[in-house]
Amino acid sequence: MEQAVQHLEITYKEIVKTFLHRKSELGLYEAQQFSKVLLEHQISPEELVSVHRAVLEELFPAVPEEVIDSFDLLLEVMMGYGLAYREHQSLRDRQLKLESEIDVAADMQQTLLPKAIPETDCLDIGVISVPAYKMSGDYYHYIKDEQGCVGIAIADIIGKGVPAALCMSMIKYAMDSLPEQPLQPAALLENVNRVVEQNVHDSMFITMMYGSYNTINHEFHYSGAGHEPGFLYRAAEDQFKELCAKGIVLGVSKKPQYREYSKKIEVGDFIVFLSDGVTECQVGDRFIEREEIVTFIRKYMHLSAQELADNVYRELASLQKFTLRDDFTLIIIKRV
Amino acid sequence: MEQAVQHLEITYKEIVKTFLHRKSELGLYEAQQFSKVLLEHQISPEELVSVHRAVLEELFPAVPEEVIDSFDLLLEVMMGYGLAYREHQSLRDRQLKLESEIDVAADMQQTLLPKAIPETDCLDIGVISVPAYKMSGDYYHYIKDEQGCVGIAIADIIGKGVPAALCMSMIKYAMDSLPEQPLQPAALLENVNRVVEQNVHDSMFITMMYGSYNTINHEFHYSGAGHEPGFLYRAAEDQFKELCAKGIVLGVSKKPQYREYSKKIEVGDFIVFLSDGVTECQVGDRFIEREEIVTFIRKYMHLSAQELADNVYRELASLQKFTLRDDFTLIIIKRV
Amino acid sequence: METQSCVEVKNEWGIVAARQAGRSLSKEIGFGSVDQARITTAISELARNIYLYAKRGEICLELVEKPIKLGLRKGIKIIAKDHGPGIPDIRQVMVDGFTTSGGMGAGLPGVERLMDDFAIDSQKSEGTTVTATKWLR
Amino acid sequence: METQSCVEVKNEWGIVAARQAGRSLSKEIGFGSVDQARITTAISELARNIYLYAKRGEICLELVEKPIKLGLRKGIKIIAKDHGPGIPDIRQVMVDGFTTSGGMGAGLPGVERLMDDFAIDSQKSEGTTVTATKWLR
Ligand SMILES: [Mn+2]
Ligand SMILES: [Mn+2]
Ligand SMILES: [Mn+2]
Ligand SMILES: [Mn+2]
Repeated sequence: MEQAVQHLEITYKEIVKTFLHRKSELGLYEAQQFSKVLLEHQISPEELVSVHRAVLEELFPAVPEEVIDSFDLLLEVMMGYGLAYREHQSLRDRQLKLESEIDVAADMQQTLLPKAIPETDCLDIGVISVPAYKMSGDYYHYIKDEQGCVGIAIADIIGKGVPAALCMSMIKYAMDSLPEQPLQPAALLENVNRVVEQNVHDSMFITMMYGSYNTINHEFHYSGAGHEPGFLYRAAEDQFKELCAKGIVLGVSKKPQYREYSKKIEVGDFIVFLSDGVTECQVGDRFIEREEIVTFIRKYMHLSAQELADNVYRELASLQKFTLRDDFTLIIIKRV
Repeated sequence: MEQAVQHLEITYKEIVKTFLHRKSELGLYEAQQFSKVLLEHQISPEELVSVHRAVLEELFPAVPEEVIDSFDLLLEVMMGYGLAYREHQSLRDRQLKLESEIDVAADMQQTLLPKAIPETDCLDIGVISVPAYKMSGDYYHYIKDEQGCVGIAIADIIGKGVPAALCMSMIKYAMDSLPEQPLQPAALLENVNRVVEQNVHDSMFITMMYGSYNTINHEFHYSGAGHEPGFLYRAAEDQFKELCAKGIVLGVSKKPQYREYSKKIEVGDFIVFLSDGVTECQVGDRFIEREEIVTFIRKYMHLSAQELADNVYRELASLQKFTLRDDFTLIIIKRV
Repeated sequence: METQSCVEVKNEWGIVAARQAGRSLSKEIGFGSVDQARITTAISELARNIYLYAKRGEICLELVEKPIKLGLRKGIKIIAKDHGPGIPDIRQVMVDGFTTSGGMGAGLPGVERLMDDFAIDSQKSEGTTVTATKWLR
Repeated sequence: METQSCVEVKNEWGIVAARQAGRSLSKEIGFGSVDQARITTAISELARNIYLYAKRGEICLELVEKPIKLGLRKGIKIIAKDHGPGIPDIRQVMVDGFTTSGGMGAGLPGVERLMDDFAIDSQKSEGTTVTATKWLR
């Protein structure tokens, strides 16, 4: 360390001499490169001030003593920055550790999501789910039963980051502990609500939407718990309809009753489930309108469900300069 | 900002003048206080260098031009520290946000632990569980059934921090989804293993110990899944015995068989369950021995179970200067 | 507004030339010596990024103006363009980039902190364009 | 070793006196000017902590020595003692204390970073003792 500083003093003296001789931009560029070396060696800024003083004393022996003494003061003031600099180093170590922990946790969280899309003859399903930061508070799930029904769940924990992720894992286990026989959407939400109500911190709320697609008669039954409405595209009319399902958010009421809705789905129709991270996309000072989302969906709806989802995400993410303010989940269920 | 800097320049000039006049420690103390003001105003260090140069120019008009010019170079090198300083500010903001997220998550996690100790006539139970950092990878739980059995579970996720906490929540839901009728220790571990095996990331392992205390015949049945052995204190012999239970850690094998052990517990005896954070307590360069833990337990065993646990924690934490290297959980079950 | 001047960057001389152009223009516009150094550092980081990762590109500088309550506010706009490999994950670089961590784009968060406005556009194997502006106060 | 000298801290003059004593002793021991400033800053932070939160206390300074491969290594040991309210959660202060965050004990992580050895002992309403040593290299 002492040696390193001595060595740096020699280098710095050369840089100062060359610069004072030629006063060129090259000298200043060298100074900037030198600054990087100092940071690499974790030299504190007060050390730099001391080196500067020593170099001045050597180069200009005639400089008034008071000018040299003034560096004592500069060094003293620089100590504050020296402390901030040291703090920065330890903060960075802690941050790297924390970030790598969160990377592992985010990885674990990914394993909670379904690995494959259920295969059926009549449905083309696509999904994209991107956390605003590393851990997500959005959740989705598929259930395929022997009766030919495909269940699709989407949930959004109000809140983001680590607490939301912890809560999201609970939804997963709540879904896992459901009775074996398939449940109708309203009954399923009532069941999940019971688990949430018992286990979740009072400050956490969860919105959810669950739909069950009957691949035999093509009826789609769905219920919602305070969740962002989806869309239903009607091919015959070439129109998008809102897919609303009223119901209280999970975890608030002990015995809520959820209403069940149903739609007949025709060939070419498709259902869109989304989280509010899709619709509450902020561009500059304004929020994007639901109609604009529809415009994007329309732009890509000739593609497969997965490509449609991917492209809509890409457009919206690029509008927001790749800084998502909320977790983003979009599910497309096309009858083919 | 420009104004703030101008104002600071005047203050700094006064400090420099007074200091050069008297060369006293008071002047340097003022410089240090001034440094705090700069940091409060988020003034970058390169700004300080520029202010210093301006003050020198004013105070010593006769100073050689080259000395003044040398500050161009110092300023340029200081830019690197200026960048580090700005980075520090944004890192701090991010870290504060992350920490407050983790605070909320840690708070949520606390709600996963049992709120009350089961009440019985013959047992005095005490517990202390302290995370190494904010979130814990240790878990404990009580189950009291109608047949007069009290079940006590302790589990330790291998790993710490956020990922371990996520995993810990799963153990909680696994326990919640157990069949209603009471299970024998071995069967319980086999059940929990099934959930863990299905849901947990391959890199995560969980050790667990479960014991069931029959308050009618005072038999204690227990099984373990790779967990740190506990202790059994025998009042009649005034001796501590190891409470070992062999078995593979959870999440590794699909169908493990756990062995069940049993002990008859007499009045004055007590059982100690612990996580390896208790025994792997590092003091300076060495790890503490299990015998030393016993010494501490003995020192406080005349107290109630809760006081005993609290005091052993206090002693061990103080030995480690309050820096726990692993989550710490200690449960005392005394027959009274 | 039309006074864009560009410097080609393909070696360290180009970096120094871009710095020199930035320092002159910012001085001309009326920036103080600390801000001149900040603008120059931002240019230097962008130019180095081009030199190290795209091999060649250019730094263009422009005097810009925007209306404020009383008259116009002047500023300097830096445009750094290259046709290099592009930055695969901009989000990653902008969030995780540390001053001293090295690697492609590591200096970008620093540039963002030194300047007032900052925008980046990068397409894989098509190159990167960074635009950064600092306004006179 | 026996040359412990103490300065009472009950006002800002006490802080300055403690700094002065620290600077002199560290100079005498042979520390360079940057290390002198670091040791003085550490003393200053500890003394200010006493003055602000415990109202009064003392800073004691000692020349210390420890054997190394070839002979002895000299160092300076600072002991800051008070009978103030104590620090309720040392773990909290040492982990979360930021240089500029203010509040009781906020300067302690900085002191730890400036010195080589650091220990703290605090009991609620009994006071705090901080011991910090820096070794001559
Ligand atoms: Mn959410
Ligand atoms: Mn949301
Ligand atoms: Mn653990
Ligand atoms: Mn452990």
